[in-house]
Amino acid sequence: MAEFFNEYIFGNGPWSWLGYVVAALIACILVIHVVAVGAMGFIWLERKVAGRIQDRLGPTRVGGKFGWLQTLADGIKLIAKEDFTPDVADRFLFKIAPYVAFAASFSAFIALPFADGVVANHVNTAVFFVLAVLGLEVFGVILAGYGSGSKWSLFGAMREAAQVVSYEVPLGMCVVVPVFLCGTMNLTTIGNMQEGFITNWLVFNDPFTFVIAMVYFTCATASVNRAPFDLAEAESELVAGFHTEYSGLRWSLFFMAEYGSMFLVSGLAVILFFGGSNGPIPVGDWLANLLGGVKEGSIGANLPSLGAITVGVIGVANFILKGVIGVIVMIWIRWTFPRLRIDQVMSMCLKYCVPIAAFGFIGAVGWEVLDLPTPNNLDEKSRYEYHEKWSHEYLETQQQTKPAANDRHARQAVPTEAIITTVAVSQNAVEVNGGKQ
Amino acid sequence: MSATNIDDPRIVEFDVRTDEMLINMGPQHPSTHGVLRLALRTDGEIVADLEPHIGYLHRCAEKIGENLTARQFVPYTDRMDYLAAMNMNLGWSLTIEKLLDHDVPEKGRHLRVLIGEMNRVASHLVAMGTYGLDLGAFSPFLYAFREREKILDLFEKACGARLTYSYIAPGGATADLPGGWTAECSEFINQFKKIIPEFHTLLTTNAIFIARTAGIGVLSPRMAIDYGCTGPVLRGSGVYHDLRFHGEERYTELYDGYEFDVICMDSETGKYPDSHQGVYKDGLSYPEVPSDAILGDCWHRFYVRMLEVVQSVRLIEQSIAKYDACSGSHGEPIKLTQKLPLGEAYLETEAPRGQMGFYVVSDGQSNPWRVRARSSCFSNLYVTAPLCRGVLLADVPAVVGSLDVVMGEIDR
Amino acid sequence: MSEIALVTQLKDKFGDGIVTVQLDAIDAWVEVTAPALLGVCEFLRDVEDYHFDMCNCITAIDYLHTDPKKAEKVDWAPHMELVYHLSSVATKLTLVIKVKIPRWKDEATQQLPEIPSVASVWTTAIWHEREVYDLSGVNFIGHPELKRILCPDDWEGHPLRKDYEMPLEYHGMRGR
Amino acid sequence: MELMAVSWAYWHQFFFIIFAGSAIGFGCGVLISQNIVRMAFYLVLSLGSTAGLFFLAGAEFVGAMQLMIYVGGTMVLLIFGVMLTAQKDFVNMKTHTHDWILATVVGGSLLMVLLFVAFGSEDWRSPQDPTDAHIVDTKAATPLGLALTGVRVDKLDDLNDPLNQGKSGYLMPFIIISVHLLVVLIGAAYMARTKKLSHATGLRSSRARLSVFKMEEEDEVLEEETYVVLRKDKQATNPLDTNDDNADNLDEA
Repeated sequence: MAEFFNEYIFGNGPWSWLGYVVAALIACILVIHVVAVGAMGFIWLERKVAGRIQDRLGPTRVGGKFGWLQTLADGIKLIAKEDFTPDVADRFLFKIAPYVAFAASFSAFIALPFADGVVANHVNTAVFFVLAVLGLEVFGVILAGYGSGSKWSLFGAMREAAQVVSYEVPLGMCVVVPVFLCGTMNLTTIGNMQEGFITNWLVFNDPFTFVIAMVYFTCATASVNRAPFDLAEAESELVAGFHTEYSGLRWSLFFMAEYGSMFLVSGLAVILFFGGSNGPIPVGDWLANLLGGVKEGSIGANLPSLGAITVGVIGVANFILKGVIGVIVMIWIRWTFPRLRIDQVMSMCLKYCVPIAAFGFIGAVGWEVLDLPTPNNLDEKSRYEYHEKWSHEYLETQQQTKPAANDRHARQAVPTEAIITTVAVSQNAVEVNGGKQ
Repeated sequence: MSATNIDDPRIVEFDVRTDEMLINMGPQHPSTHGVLRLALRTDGEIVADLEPHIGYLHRCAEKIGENLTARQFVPYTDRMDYLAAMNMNLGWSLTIEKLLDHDVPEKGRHLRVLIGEMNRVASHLVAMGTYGLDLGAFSPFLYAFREREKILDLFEKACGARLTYSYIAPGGATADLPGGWTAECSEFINQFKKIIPEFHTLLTTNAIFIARTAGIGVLSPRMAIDYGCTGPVLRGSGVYHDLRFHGEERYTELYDGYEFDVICMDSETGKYPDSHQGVYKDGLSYPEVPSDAILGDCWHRFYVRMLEVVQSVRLIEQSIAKYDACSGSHGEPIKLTQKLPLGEAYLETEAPRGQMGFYVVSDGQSNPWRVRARSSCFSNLYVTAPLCRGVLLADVPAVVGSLDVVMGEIDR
Repeated sequence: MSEIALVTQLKDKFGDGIVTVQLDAIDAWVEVTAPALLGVCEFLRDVEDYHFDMCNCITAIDYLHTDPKKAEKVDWAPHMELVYHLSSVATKLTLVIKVKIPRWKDEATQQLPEIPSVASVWTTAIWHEREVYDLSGVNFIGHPELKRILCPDDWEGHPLRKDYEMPLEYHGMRGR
Repeated sequence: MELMAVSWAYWHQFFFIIFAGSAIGFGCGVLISQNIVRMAFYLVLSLGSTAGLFFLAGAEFVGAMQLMIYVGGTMVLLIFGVMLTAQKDFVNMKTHTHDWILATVVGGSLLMVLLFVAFGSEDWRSPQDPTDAHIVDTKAATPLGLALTGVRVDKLDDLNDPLNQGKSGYLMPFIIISVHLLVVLIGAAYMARTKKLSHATGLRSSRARLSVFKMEEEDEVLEEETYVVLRKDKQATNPLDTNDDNADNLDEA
């Protein structure tokens, strides 16, 4: 995209860096929009589903019969609302808190692959990166709680901090199972390895992973502060928890961050357990080859072929479909269950989630080591074949560029082939069975 | 802190110095029912001490009562417990009739039972809905209010008002029920019977609801009586006391010929009376008491109210049959400026929230010399102080919600 | 009538503490002198076959006619009457205790009349007595925390007294 | 679809300056700022930008590790502690002049040693031609995993080296450290348990007398005791009165 700008607008002269800046801006706007519009959609979805659960219609007046413009109307109202800062508040922290929460919740989308090649930036350790960034969202809430200066928001912030930090432990343990099943932390690879028939999904790999998927979903609901675990903004006790003093745009940022991370967490669940982009609409190699395979890269050197594009579009549709189902389950839980007390949330985490996650983890490992039968064909798949199969970048990795001769740093960097071969060689030395890395 | 002196040896090792926080929950707080302020002294999340402050809704109805005649005071009784206004009118009318020694015809008696019990069902539905809200469950509130709307529509047909009716006046009722009203009412009751099990699945047997209410705010029978708690709060602690059975002769004769049960768990068998006779789904028994619920905790108080709704439904069915059977006047209300005889009268009735007492002292004029309203929630509220000591902050709304207090009645 | 038995028990236990007994009124009541009140209440709560363990309501009635014409027609002198409605959960009985006290301890310095508090007998009496103190102006000796409960803490005067006038203004709000 | 081409020569340089600048800038911010909570927030930002530096250097795993452990874990607890204590008079910490002098002397000397070593070592010098400094997309996590389980990544070629027989992994020290950490955590938790129950009976907070654990098995006897406590309280003046002078006679309650 940057070359495009340089060729036609800025020319390759001194101004060429401007092309890259514009390309970078477009990329950021795209990511934010994909997620912001998604969050707005989910707010509307929540009000409609909540309405259905409570035997009423939900918004119907704004924008047509189904009221789908309701969130836009809310947004405009929130922007128009006065945004004051309480005088007792710590002005700087009060103002920056929503942006920290917003940034943390949205930056995790960089590494989240919507389909095989459709990802903002290939992060090899994507799972770990998403979990790390998810943990940052608690800062926004803590600073908001402390910044607003009122005792109620301080209570909310402390509860939130205690809850999210303690729920990261079982969350981490649940995420490790799909990672070791597929042998890699690269989300795209994990998604691609579950291609084929529905039984290839990791959730059906063995009973322990099934339990782990359920525990993951519970801990995910807790770590994004939803439903029975929404202690931080418990209306009936803490007035409105940490965002009591916020109003207008700042409050809507918190709202957006919550819905953004809700979709993020259910998206992660979809990729890790429910087959990423190989969902209900069938997609796979045969479709890509049918429409002109990716091997010879027919149209333009670096533009993916028609096959790759259709596979990408269907993959994104599958992913979003399953993500939305995950979000609907969260909404459904929220509108049926009362709220848990803070010590019950803590004991639930330490007495139930962590032991079950540990038990499931040991079970899943045992299942792998003993090589018990699994419905999916994960065994014959080597993870290296499933790196970014359909993306332009896949072509690049095929011819791994040799490091420049004079690059001293590259000397330690071992070329990829060396790793594959040595791993195979060292396997028999270390007797890692099954030959599956 | 001026209270500590440094040379005291015990204080020296004391290093973890946590300061206590004084927080005001209220007067404008989403979960205090109306304008109630709870001054909480908390140590972290644990409530060290709690003091309820009331009086924000005080309008001195008792002083106004001294300048109005008996019938003119009826609208003021509506606004005491505005969620059960019919029962308030009933209490005031019975007290005045006791003073005048005036009897109401048979049809008026059955009309009063019918309307009183309908209002009890509506009031308990509000209690159930808002208690769900206090604990964070939003949906039960809407289901409860959907049923309550139907009852309010029926009341609107009877007396024109939806909340403060002034319908039952000393001497009888301001107007008789319109034609076809009882048919509509029995049709509502039939479809309501099928919905009661729904409320139980929504809240009573919900695992998180039980975790939040069982074993919280345990009120022992001795303490309940000593604090003057009455109604579902008293029966929730296992005290077998219901004014419709054990009240004054003039009040219990209202319920002559009706059979229903006092909802109270007899401590031996640990079971509630489940004489549902087809009110509950065919043959299905009530959800039984969960294992970790202690007699006298929030769960029991909530459960007592839910079972009282079933008993009220039985009462309504019987009163419809009896009301249709008898004819004649429904009891014309007394003259507007009726002179009250010298003397005084005190009578307590079983309102949905507890025993609501009215005390009238008259010196022969039409305006009473002194009017006193004994509010049930007034004493029930004072129990929150000992119950909430040592409890977590999130349980305070659970305890206050289970006592089901209405500020209009407390502040008068 | 069981009440007669109770009254005879009371009479021989407290002697002149019991002033008059009115059993045929709509609600039977027993008048007691102020000093004997606490003893009578504790006795009534602890006696087995009556066991009045619930104090339903405490009321203060102000007997005073402001305009002189009516004052002569009436036989009683201005005084204050405290009425205790008791009931028993165990034996389902009810009883009314009355106490007559002067309207002021001494008129000049507007000192409130005093009566021993029954808070130590029934805990619910704490709030009932606070309300009587707040609205009718009766000082209860031995009450743990005698403060106003319904009116604001800095309110002057006691509304339920017959000779009470609404203050002209309160915190800048016009009273009359 | 590769959204952002990374082939512009100076891109790497551009981001490096941003991250390094913010790391150092917020580090100094921590020194200069008076308000404790602001200090903590600046520390978070500075650690966050070092994570950015790791990502720049292609070490995604270590970058995510830094984000999760330092910023997501330690800093949350630090801010937790700061928030709890930064009430009333503990919020602003004035550093006096003699502290500054002492700090600059000690800090400065350490900094000098660090800089000397940093510029001295030959491998750390930045590449001559800035254009070929680009993110090497190595599979960063795999070598780490192999090293952990005993495959010496740097000596892969000579197979018969005893270290390569799978006995040289870092697994054993890793486990020892984690057990050690567990013991330390349990010790800390035990030491910080609520001391006010044991002996500080005189103070107001002790009248709560109910910690969260004890509340779980609340039984009938306890309820009686609260009832008795209430009766005894009636003599003491109302504990909720805000003026402090009556706090003294609370001691006998």
